[in-house]
Amino acid sequence: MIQNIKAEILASRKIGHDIFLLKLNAPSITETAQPGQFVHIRCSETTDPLLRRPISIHDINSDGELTLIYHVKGKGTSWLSKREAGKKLDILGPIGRGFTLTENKRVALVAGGLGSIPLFFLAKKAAEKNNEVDFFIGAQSKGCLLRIDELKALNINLYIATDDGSEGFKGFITQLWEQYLKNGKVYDRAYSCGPKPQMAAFSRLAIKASLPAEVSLEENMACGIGACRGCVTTIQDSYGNKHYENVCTCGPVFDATTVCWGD
Amino acid sequence: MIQNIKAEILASRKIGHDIFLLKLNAPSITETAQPGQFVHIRCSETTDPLLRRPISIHDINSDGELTLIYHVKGKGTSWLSKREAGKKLDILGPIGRGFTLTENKRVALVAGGLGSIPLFFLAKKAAEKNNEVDFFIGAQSKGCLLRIDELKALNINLYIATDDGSEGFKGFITQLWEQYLKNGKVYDRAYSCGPKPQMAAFSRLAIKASLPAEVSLEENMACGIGACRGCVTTIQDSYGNKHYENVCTCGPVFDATTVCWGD
Amino acid sequence: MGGSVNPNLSVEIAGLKLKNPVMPASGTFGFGEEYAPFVDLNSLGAIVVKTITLEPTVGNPPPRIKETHSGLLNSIGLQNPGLEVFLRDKLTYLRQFDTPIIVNIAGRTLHEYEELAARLNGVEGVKALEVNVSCPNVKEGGIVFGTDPSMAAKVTAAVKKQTDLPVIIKLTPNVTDITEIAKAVEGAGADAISLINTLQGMAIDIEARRPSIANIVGGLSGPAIKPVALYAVYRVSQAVNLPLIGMGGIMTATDAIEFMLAGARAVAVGTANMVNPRVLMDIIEGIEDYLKDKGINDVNELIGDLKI
Amino acid sequence: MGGSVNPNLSVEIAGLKLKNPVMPASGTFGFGEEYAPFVDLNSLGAIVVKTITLEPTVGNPPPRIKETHSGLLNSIGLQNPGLEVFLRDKLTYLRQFDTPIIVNIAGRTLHEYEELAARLNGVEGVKALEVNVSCPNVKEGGIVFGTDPSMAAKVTAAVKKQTDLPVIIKLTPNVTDITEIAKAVEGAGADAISLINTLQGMAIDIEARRPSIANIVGGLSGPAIKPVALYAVYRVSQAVNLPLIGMGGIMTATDAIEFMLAGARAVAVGTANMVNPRVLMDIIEGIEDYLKDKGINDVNELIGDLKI
Ligand SMILES: Cc1cc2nc3c(=O)[nH]c(=O)nc-3n(C[C@H](O)[C@H](O)[C@H](O)COP(=O)(O)OP(=O)(O)OC[C@H]3O[C@@H](n4cnc5c(N)ncnc54)[C@H](O)[C@@H]3O)c2cc1C
Ligand SMILES: Cc1cc2nc3c(=O)[nH]c(=O)nc-3n(C[C@H](O)[C@H](O)[C@H](O)COP(=O)(O)OP(=O)(O)OC[C@H]3O[C@@H](n4cnc5c(N)ncnc54)[C@H](O)[C@@H]3O)c2cc1C
Ligand SMILES: Cc1cc2nc3c(=O)[nH]c(=O)nc-3n(C[C@H](O)[C@H](O)[C@H](O)COP(=O)(O)O)c2cc1C
Ligand SMILES: Cc1cc2nc3c(=O)[nH]c(=O)nc-3n(C[C@H](O)[C@H](O)[C@H](O)COP(=O)(O)O)c2cc1C
Ligand code: FES
Ligand code: FES
Repeated sequence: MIQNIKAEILASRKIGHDIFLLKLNAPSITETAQPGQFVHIRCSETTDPLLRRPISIHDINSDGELTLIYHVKGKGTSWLSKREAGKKLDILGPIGRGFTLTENKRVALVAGGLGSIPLFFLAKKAAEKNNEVDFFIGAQSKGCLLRIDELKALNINLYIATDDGSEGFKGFITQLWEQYLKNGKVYDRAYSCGPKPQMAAFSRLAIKASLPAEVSLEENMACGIGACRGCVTTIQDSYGNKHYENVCTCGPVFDATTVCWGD
Repeated sequence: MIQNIKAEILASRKIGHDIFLLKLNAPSITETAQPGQFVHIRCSETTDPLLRRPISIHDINSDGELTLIYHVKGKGTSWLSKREAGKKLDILGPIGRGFTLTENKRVALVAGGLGSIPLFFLAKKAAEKNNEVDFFIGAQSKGCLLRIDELKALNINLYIATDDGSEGFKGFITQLWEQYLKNGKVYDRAYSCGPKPQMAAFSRLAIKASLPAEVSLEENMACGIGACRGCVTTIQDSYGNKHYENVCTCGPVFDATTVCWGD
Repeated sequence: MGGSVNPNLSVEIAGLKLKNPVMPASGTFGFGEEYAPFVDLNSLGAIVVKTITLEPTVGNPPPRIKETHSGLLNSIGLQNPGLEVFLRDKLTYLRQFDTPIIVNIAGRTLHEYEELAARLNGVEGVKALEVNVSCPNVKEGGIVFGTDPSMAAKVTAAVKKQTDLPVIIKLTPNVTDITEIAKAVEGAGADAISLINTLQGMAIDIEARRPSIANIVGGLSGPAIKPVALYAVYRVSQAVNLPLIGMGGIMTATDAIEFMLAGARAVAVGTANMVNPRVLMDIIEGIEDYLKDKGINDVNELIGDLKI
Repeated sequence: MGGSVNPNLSVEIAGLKLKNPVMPASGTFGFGEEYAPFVDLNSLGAIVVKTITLEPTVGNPPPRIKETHSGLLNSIGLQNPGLEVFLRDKLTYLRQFDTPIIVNIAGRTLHEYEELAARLNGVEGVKALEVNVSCPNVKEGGIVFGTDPSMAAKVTAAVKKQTDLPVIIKLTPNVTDITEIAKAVEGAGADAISLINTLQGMAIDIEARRPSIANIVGGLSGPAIKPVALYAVYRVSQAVNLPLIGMGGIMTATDAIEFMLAGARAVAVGTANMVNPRVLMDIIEGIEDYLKDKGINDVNELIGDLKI
């Protein structure tokens, strides 16, 4: 069940250019949190900004610690970045349908930009469940790669691509993944989170390879709990019939074959 | 001339129940600041709260330090109270017509509540100019008296009244002042700042005693620089003709005989 | 200061008794279920459900919402499962609570309003109809029902004819003179008026050079519109004798009390639910605290009690 | 990305050349003098002065203003020294700057508008008239000129007859269909339209149980109303062929660009001046930076350039 709690900030620190890590004490949320789910945070003491801000769950531990990583984009995240340890935050969570977890399988995680943040939690859980995890991470350049040390500490295989070639493969992460697929690498399931065009390319590759695949979508959100219908995305069934589904509660993770990527 | 500067916070600390002292580095403002003037402070990084907040100048020193004291009332002052030393504030000032300063005279200052805050600066300047300064301060109770030690350090006479009698005279400060007037205490000029009913009583006493008297008014303010006409108060000339004058630039200090106290 | 007795919070809207004057605004509270983890649905004055149309409505394409300064623009497009599913699934859930259910209805023609009213008449649990007249009349050139006094009156009369339930007409603020519309629906037999619906607004993404909302225009709600809403309530309260349900930007008990002082008998809370899912309960408690603090024994004393 | 050349910022409104599309909104910038310590008045696209009436206007009793969420309610009541003092004192000051002066006028009767227009015609330095039609017509039952298409058209035609200056009609948003009024004033010969004036609103002090503003109703401005203003500009730009001056809640260059994309040829900034006295210059610079960043050579390319 979604909890609305005042969670104490255990730590808040800058870990990259405009990127912050936030650790909260939120046992009632970590208790049930699944990879792919998010929390909805009040980022204001006044009415501007007005709405909560959705941030994916990056990691949890058994002490009830919830870790988030976010990019300071506008006024909400800017407010958030100024909160210090000891203060409390009003958060709602865990929210949404997370990724489908497998056991003892071969899985590919394909992330771009901040997409690696929620997939970190998935990679960790997937590895714990004895899956063979190939984590493909794309970034603009080496300096933009986040949490590499923490990722290396997981029992997974890491593949990196950068736009400028400053680390790993030079090009899009989906191009790198495609090479592996072409070279005969076989998976049972694939997951993606990142910019929309990248997830669209990922979906095309996964469908071509007949791989069950899931993607995590973003939409502007208001309530975050399925009541307002503000956050819908267009979903198509296998007959091509389209309808709208809430990203907040029907997603944010969707079966890649059902998502309409639009223009 | 009114300056718009980003002033560094030198100190910010709590000095009473919901009362904060703020020290800013603002040499271009202190250079010309007069008792009774105020600064207009942006108290927001977003649009709620939207407008600046007017705060009287409590004290200045020759190092360009500007001291303000304020009561945390709503969202603007609450925001302000959370700013820490080292940060900068966007302030406009000094603004307004201050008190008329005399030399080598006998002056009475009659303050209630937070009204003692701007009158502190006046008391200091008046003492420096060789006036004999009687400072009458009213408060709810002993605990609400502010800056008593600092006041005692000035070369002035201090008279105190509290509503509950926990310090000095029990009753209104204007009652105490009236006793002194009745007992033959003579002044050349009187000044007041405080709640409206108190300033109205002060004005009646001053007029009866044929004392030149000035009061400092408050009104909601928008621009603070005389452009919007939002902050007017009703002023009457000696024939009883009424018109509106800006509190921000024609005041906040007005000749007590011209103010319409209304209901 | 402050009385110690528990003040009366109950109010009556057109014969309908409410435990207290606080309810969710249509469309912001789903069908109640989503908020049940945060709000005791038994504690509310009433539950107003999302607008129901005769047939399922798929709603507008995304993006549908955009935050603005102290406001929210939305263009949901009345997405709802239609009357049948509502009666079968949603109402069954809501009926378990001891709270009157107010069903908000909208049609594209006079006839759709009539049919909705007729089919909801006598349905167990439904205690009043709120008529959303902020919809274009597809039969009369797309003019919004609620922006024309005679069309608003026609909808009111048509709905009234089909139902024994109290009929609340929900006014749109996008008009030159809201009191004209209010008087027209009063004349046509409305039992109560709720106001305001959202203001028309727009936002633009200067990077994409596109409207931020796919539908271009959206409805503006939230604290930004509170002054407009409050003035609408005040004016309408001066113009008609009907009980009013005030809404628009209510975030706190203070806001709710402002609406009651302006003349509202009850209040509805919309956007605030999305910011604070417990807000309805906070507001009910806050009103009670205010009454106690002021020594007022009955919330009804607040209604229109404004010194001018 | 980003061009290095200096983009063209100048725009033309009804034959009037502006250095750039940014000007203060009437009533928020006094007669310029108060802002001279903060803003180089020579750098502005134009200076729009506070509304001038024929005789001095004392204005409304205090309190006149109240902050609301992201907004400002005001009821100044058009306080101004009247035409004579304006011509003698204020205009003399403003004429020293190399910036076109737009004089905003208001009357209580058609005849007052005519006389104001006639007496301002040919006055040195005055480059255009902005006609504030958000005033009640005391001769016709107090209906606000700008809320009735035929009255708005009459004012426009009457003013046009008395002047050779470009006539800008400033529309009120408090109407059912702003495009109707816009078309009416276009038909009556208006040279340009500015929009929007303030929305009607109210605030209440629950401690005093009084309206926060002595006049009860005030005009709502500031970021709260930006979505309403932007949609009004967009709709009017689709409905008429006149150049538009857009305003309502502009705080930043981003906001100004939104208005231009929605169809405005120039923008006016009101409430923001009170928050940041340098804001007009910040906005001019910000628009230039945006154009450079996007490699756009001429600000005119932004006007109405919205992908729908
Ligand atoms: C399910 C989900 C999970 C997310 N997880 C993360 C995460 O782990 N780390 C991270 O850095 N960001 C994440 N985001 C994006 C994050 O929510 C936005 O960057 C943030 O809302 C921006 O707010 P702001 O006030 O700083 O920016 P502003 O630009 O001031 O926001 C303006 C408005 O746009 C909305 N908005 C802007 N971008 C987005 C967006 N991408 N998604 C939803 N609303 C948006 C805001 O909510 C707000 O209403 C996630 C978004 C979603 C939907
Ligand atoms: C010339 C002048 C000098 C002042 N000097 C001091 C001082 O030295 N110390 C101090 O503590 N306070 C002083 N005040 C009062 C102070 O400005 C208000 O308490 C403050 O604006 C409240 O803001 P808020 O956001 O905390 O409260 P809120 O209640 O959230 O403010 C809401 C709105 O009311 C306005 N407002 C509320 N009270 C006042 C008020 N008394 N005067 C003007 N606007 C008001 C605010 O500006 C805002 O628009 C002074 C006021 C004036 C006019
Ligand atoms: C997301 C959203 C959906 C809404 N849906 C409806 C609706 O279906 N029917 C209706 O009558 N009003 C609808 N409204 C309007 C609200 O009921 C209310 O009148 C308006 O939002 C003003 O109140 P607020 O400022 O408290 O939100 C909706 C408002 C929002 C924000
Ligand atoms: C304090 C104040 C005074 C105003 N006075 C006038 C006026 O005299 N004449 C006029 O046409 N508009 C007047 N306006 C309206 C503004 O010119 C502008 O149309 C409106 O405020 C919207 O813009 P903004 O949100 O940028 O302030 C006034 C607005 C404010 C806030
Ligand atoms: S954000 Fe309200 S339904 Fe998803
Ligand atoms: S606050 Fe604008 S004139 Fe005084």
